[in-house]
Amino acid sequence: MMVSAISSPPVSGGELLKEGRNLLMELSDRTTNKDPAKPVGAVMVVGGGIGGMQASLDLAESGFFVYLIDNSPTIGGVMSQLDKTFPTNDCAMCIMSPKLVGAGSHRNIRVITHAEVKEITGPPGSFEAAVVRRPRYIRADKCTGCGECAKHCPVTAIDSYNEGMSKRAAVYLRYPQAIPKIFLIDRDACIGCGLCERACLAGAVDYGDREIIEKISIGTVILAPGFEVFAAERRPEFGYGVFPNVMTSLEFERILSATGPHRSHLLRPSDGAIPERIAFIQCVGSRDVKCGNDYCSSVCCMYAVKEAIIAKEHVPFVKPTIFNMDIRAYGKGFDAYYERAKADYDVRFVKSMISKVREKQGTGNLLVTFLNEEGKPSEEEFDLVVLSLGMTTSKSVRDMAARLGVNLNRFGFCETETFTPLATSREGIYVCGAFQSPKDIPETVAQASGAAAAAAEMIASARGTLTTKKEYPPESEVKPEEEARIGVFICHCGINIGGVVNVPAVKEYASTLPNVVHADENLYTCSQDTQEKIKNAVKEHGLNRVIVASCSPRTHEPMFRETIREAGLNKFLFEMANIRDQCSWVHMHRKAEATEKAKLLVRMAVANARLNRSLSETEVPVVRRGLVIGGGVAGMTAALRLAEQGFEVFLVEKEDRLGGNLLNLHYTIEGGDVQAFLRELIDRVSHSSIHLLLNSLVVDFSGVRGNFTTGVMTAPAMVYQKIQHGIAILATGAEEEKPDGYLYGEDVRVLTQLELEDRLYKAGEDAANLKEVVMIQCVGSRNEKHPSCSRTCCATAVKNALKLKKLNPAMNIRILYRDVRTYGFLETYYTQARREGIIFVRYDPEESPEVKKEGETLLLSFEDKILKERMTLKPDLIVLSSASIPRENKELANLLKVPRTAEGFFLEAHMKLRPVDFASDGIYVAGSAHAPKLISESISQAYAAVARACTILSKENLLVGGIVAVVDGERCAACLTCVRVCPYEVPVVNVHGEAEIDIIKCKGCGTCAAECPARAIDLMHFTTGQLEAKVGALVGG
Amino acid sequence: MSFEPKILSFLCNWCAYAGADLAGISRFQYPPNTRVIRVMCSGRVDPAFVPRAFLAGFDGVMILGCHPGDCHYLSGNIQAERKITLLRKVLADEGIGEKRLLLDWVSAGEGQRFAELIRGFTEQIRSLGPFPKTEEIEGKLRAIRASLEGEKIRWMVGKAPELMEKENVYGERTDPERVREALETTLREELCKNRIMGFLEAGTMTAKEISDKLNLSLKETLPHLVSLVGEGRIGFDPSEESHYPRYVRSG
Amino acid sequence: MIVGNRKDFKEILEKLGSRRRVLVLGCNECVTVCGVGGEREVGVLSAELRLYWKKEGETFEVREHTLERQCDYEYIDQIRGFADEYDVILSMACGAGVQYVAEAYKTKLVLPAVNTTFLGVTIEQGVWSERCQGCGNCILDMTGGICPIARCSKSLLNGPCGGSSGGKCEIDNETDCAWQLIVDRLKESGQMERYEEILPVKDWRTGREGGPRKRVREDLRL
Amino acid sequence: MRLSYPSNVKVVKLPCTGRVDVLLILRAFESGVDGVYVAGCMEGECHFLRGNLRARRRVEYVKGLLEEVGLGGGRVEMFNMSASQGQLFAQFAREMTERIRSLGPSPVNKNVKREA
Repeated sequence: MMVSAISSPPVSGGELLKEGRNLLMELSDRTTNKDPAKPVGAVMVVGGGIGGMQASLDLAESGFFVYLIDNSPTIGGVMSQLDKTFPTNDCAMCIMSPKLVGAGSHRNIRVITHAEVKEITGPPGSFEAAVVRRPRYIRADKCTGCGECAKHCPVTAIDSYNEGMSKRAAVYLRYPQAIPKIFLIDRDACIGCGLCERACLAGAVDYGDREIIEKISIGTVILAPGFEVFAAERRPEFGYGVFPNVMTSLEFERILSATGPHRSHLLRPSDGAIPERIAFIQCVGSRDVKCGNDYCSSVCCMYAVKEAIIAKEHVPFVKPTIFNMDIRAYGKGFDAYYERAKADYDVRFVKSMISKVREKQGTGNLLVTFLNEEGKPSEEEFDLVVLSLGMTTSKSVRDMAARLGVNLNRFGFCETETFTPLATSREGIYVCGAFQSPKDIPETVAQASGAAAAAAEMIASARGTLTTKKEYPPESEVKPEEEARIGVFICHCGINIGGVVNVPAVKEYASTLPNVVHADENLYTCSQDTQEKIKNAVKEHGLNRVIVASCSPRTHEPMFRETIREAGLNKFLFEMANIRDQCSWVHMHRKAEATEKAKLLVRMAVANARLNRSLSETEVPVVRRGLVIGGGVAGMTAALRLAEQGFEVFLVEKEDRLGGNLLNLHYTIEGGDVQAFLRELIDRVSHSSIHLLLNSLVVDFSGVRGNFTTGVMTAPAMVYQKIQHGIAILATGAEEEKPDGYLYGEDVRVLTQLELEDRLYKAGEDAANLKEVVMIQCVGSRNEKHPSCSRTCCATAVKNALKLKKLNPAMNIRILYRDVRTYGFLETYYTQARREGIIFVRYDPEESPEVKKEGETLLLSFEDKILKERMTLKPDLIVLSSASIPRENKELANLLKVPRTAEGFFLEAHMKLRPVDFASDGIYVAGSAHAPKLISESISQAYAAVARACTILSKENLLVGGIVAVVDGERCAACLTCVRVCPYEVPVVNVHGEAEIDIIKCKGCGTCAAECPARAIDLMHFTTGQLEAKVGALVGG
Repeated sequence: MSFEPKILSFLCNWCAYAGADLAGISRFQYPPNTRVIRVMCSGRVDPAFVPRAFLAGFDGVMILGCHPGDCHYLSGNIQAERKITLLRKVLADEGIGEKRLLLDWVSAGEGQRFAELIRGFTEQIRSLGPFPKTEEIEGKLRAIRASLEGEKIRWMVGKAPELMEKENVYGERTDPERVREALETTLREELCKNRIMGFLEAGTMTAKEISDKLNLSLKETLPHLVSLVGEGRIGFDPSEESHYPRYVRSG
Repeated sequence: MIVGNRKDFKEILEKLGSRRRVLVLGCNECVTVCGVGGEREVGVLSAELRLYWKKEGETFEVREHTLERQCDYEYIDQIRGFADEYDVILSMACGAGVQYVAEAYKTKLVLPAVNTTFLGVTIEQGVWSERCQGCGNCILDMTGGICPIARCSKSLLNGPCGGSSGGKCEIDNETDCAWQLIVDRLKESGQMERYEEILPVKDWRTGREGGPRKRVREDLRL
Repeated sequence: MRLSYPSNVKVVKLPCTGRVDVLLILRAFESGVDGVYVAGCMEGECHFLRGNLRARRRVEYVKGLLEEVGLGGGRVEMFNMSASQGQLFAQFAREMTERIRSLGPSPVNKNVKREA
């Protein structure tokens, strides 16, 4: 029985459904937008996983209202089930909670869960979406998420969040930090006994809830429904479902997780024992022609390595073995993680696929048959087998795509073009994340920002029409002399802190400290319900200082400051004690000392908090103009998209023409014509409103986000001009390293992949009469000097090899590789290459191939693993896949004060939270300057940088100040020390003969305060008094 | 001297108790082994009283109420029958003295019948011998009592009949079989969990030791351990770092 | 400004002898600018004393105080209230300041913590160099603005002495030869004819050699 | 990365090592701390351009003061590391803890009498 409410957006009778805190009432005045020409300033994001959340936040911060739809009862997607994430081992929940809470409580994001998009009609730019909202039987506006109903519910049901390994009540909340924190009744399990209604203190249970169809008018749509894990039953030879100790990687992830069935104790299903020998079987449901998934799911190698490392951390005597064909650690920092797994955690990697798994009678152990190093079949016993499942799309997502008229490729993923990776087949509907192609979290987040930029473009003119500004309650005045009333909140962070530090003892200790009037502990202080708890505590106990002892202020201070600001407290009356990253995580094996240190860190925080002062911030106008440095594909795309969003753009390019690395490429592996695309891109850039500065170099850079000043010198006339702009995007790209060794440069028949491509394109015919070609992979990559994988050379090698084969099918081509890393849909070309007779031979770095020259003939010798002997060939051509290194950026990095990795690529603020931002706000990175990338990936990242930049450019002004240096005029001896010491030349001696510091310009480093001979300068929030109090608290007590 | 069984009998005030008095007035003789507790209605007898009685040392328990239809409170005896039948099933499953429990009806006028019932039941218990109080059976009794005193079972037992006959809160008829099956699953789980809590009273145990005591396969035991961990009633003994983690009662 | 150097810590300790109740008195003028006697340096010296005595396990009291100046009576008077609680006042002002504090607190022992050196300028942050000896009769007009008395090691009036090499004084190859600078300056400013004029013998009475000096402006006197 | 280093190390967060005041270090020793080390960005990579260079000079100056006072200059040190060098941070923490352990407790601590 369906009730359809046509008025859009609907407010019908008692139907006040408020997902999270966005009350529907506010929206009731919005008229339905029937006029197709006028774009609607709202976007519908379908799928609330990490991708959907990132896209929603970027859009909401750039002036667009967002409807975030998720068909599961809460947002968070598969990432909410993950324990830790590679390659940084951050816990998944800690990465997601800022985005979860952000999306859940954002004024301009309406989260609609347990709902599905039925259909989307109308023209692009002003769509009308029909959304089916399935009944929850619990009213969103009343439920506080307290869980009383679940406690009393007599009926038990299988908990799909824990992959069926534990039970839950019929009324449930998917996971503790769920957003929105609203329970719902699982009608399949519920017998309708009515107990939960009695148990509910908030009277939130409503058995009369019915399915509702809601019509919502939006401008554009982003599809981010994520992926579904491959069904392990489809590979019966591994015995999943038959042998209890064969489990899926997602089940293993749940077992490792603190909210998992065994509260992070690693126990195996058959007998609850701790497994010692664990086998990971890779490529289950990927690279498998038989079951139709002959693509690579890109993430399973890395999550297997991670799960092995985390298992080792939980249980030191565990011996993980990973059976694989190739380890595809192609991303940034992945190879270092893979090497560390081998070196520090002695994870064993066996290059062999598994034929079958049998159970050893009566022991629950498993016998795995595989080909060992010598190539002979052998069998080994394991206590536990984990199947690394690949990614597929779920049936419901495929059906939705059909309903919305979005084409899928033959694997059931969303069909996109190489040069427009974010656009689907239907105009106005964009895609990001795993639904576009299997990818990991960092790339999903980056692509989500990209999709946000793409979706915003069409409706840029409607920016700000539907969004409302954030009003804070009046700030309660806290006078300095007022007695400090401190509230201390100590976090368990699952077992991350609680597993090492005795949190209750620390809480007890905190409550004994002077001025501490309230001490409390929480499982996850960063979760939304705890934010409410903190706010209530502030009101209830009249707190005027708040301390959270949990993780690093670097990632979570902004969120907590926002929370106490919503409770009416000035956000600087807040202090964090890092008892996780700098205590429990680094003193894991010395729990007593870790607890003592945690107490001390809290004591230091309290000493500091007593002297915290309210600090006010001032509004500073934003220069609504962007500067893009680097004119390659990433730079041009970024500049174009910024212009498309209506902002003025300067594009600075060092060379005398645009194109960057694209100038050397002719065709993509999919067959796309690169030069045509490049010409069209350059054409569009030259005819747009973009100020193009060729032969130009950045020579100086200053200012603060929203207000930068950059000096650009343009050759040949050395014209110098100053550009005022609000944001900067670095897209300086990368280039192919000229290899040394293998006689490169000494013989014309030894060349690099780019040189080969150029030759094939220009003089393809003469290449046809080559008979023997050998390609060598990882030349200059994955060694001490350059530890990372250059990611694109495997694809390029396969591309060129296929082209050679097409020219002369009789040519025999060998590719000597260490790991073939053709991730994602590139795998299909690897399969095609093998099918067309291209021979792939694996070599170990210790015995890499040798190239010698006897007379005129080139001799290439290498160790053949399978034939077990040294082979020598006389190739006509040797092609080296050499490393991709960053184009010269050291001087630029120093000018803009942005960090670089050891290998010279730009270091982003955070691989997953802010993949395209720099630590200093307002500066972004895109393309190969961040790390080697394919063209389509560079384009996605360029869109992402634009979306992030718009979160600043779309604002009239920004808040600045707070932590700045202040001069006490009386004590100042006008000795000019501060004027000389300040790196930004901010202090001046004013007309009264006293030093003066402009709070807008001051960056808050505090050097002047530390050097002033008269001690007349102090840095707010880090005052001398505070620091001395903190140091004083170090000892004793 | 031969075994003298100790029997506890609950007599409903309006019928059975009156019947007992009538037996007295008519000077019918019956063995002195029974101790009587008067209850206003047989429906008042909480199934948890029975395992408590056995634990307290009684060898047999009788519950005598009004004949169906005579109940002064209309449906008290029907409720009693439903609860005691469920209890009987639990005792049977656990293999503990379901024969030591009698539920029957005696009207106010049946003094004779009352005496015969007492005499018959006493002989029956005498032949069964004293209640076997091994440590294992005591553990089971305590678990049964805890489950029956638990909220989940009491609520389900109360609601089950209504759900079978009338519509549920959604205005739909639930298939009675599903209700019974849900009740039995919940009961089995509660019983296992309470028995485990009993085992862990003495100290820490591994999953294997627990499943042996429950004589269930490990695969059946683990979900209960998972639920108990989930409810925070048990945890893992941190001091123990062996291959087989030991569970411990928490808090 | 007046520039000085902080005395060696060992020397200060010896001078303090057994006295343990010390008032460390800073001055917020020249010695602050040249980083030898300002509030920060008072803090450093006091910290050193406290650290040393704590190490030795002594009981002591070290108080830090900085006056605006120690060469004006009213400022010095500001410590009248608590000066007596201390056995010694350790003044970090220039020589003038130390003496004036001693004058104001006759019964109290006042010790210098700073060796006053010269009147000078800040060449760069952290580097000061001498420019004037206060000879009382300035001849800078004759030497293009470079004082041979202060900057020539031998204070020659009609230099150079001829011992310089590479423009550096023969006494110390770090120091510029004053006369080299003077000749260069005169050449640059086109006043070479001044160099031809012989400077008369200097009447040193206006300098320190004429005994301690005093200056009076009747119009300003109260 | 779950590296481990001794728990004797307690961190005070500053916007830049340029903020480290000579007196703050001396105050720390006065309050009985056995050792202090300053950890700043790699030279040339300071987010505030040259705060870490100033800090290096001040640490050298404090070493001289501690020698003068007899505590020994070895009790204070400056290290430089970049954001991606987690192992280096742990290594310096271990190194400094061992060095101070070998120097023994700060003599100031031996008989810390409250100032009279």
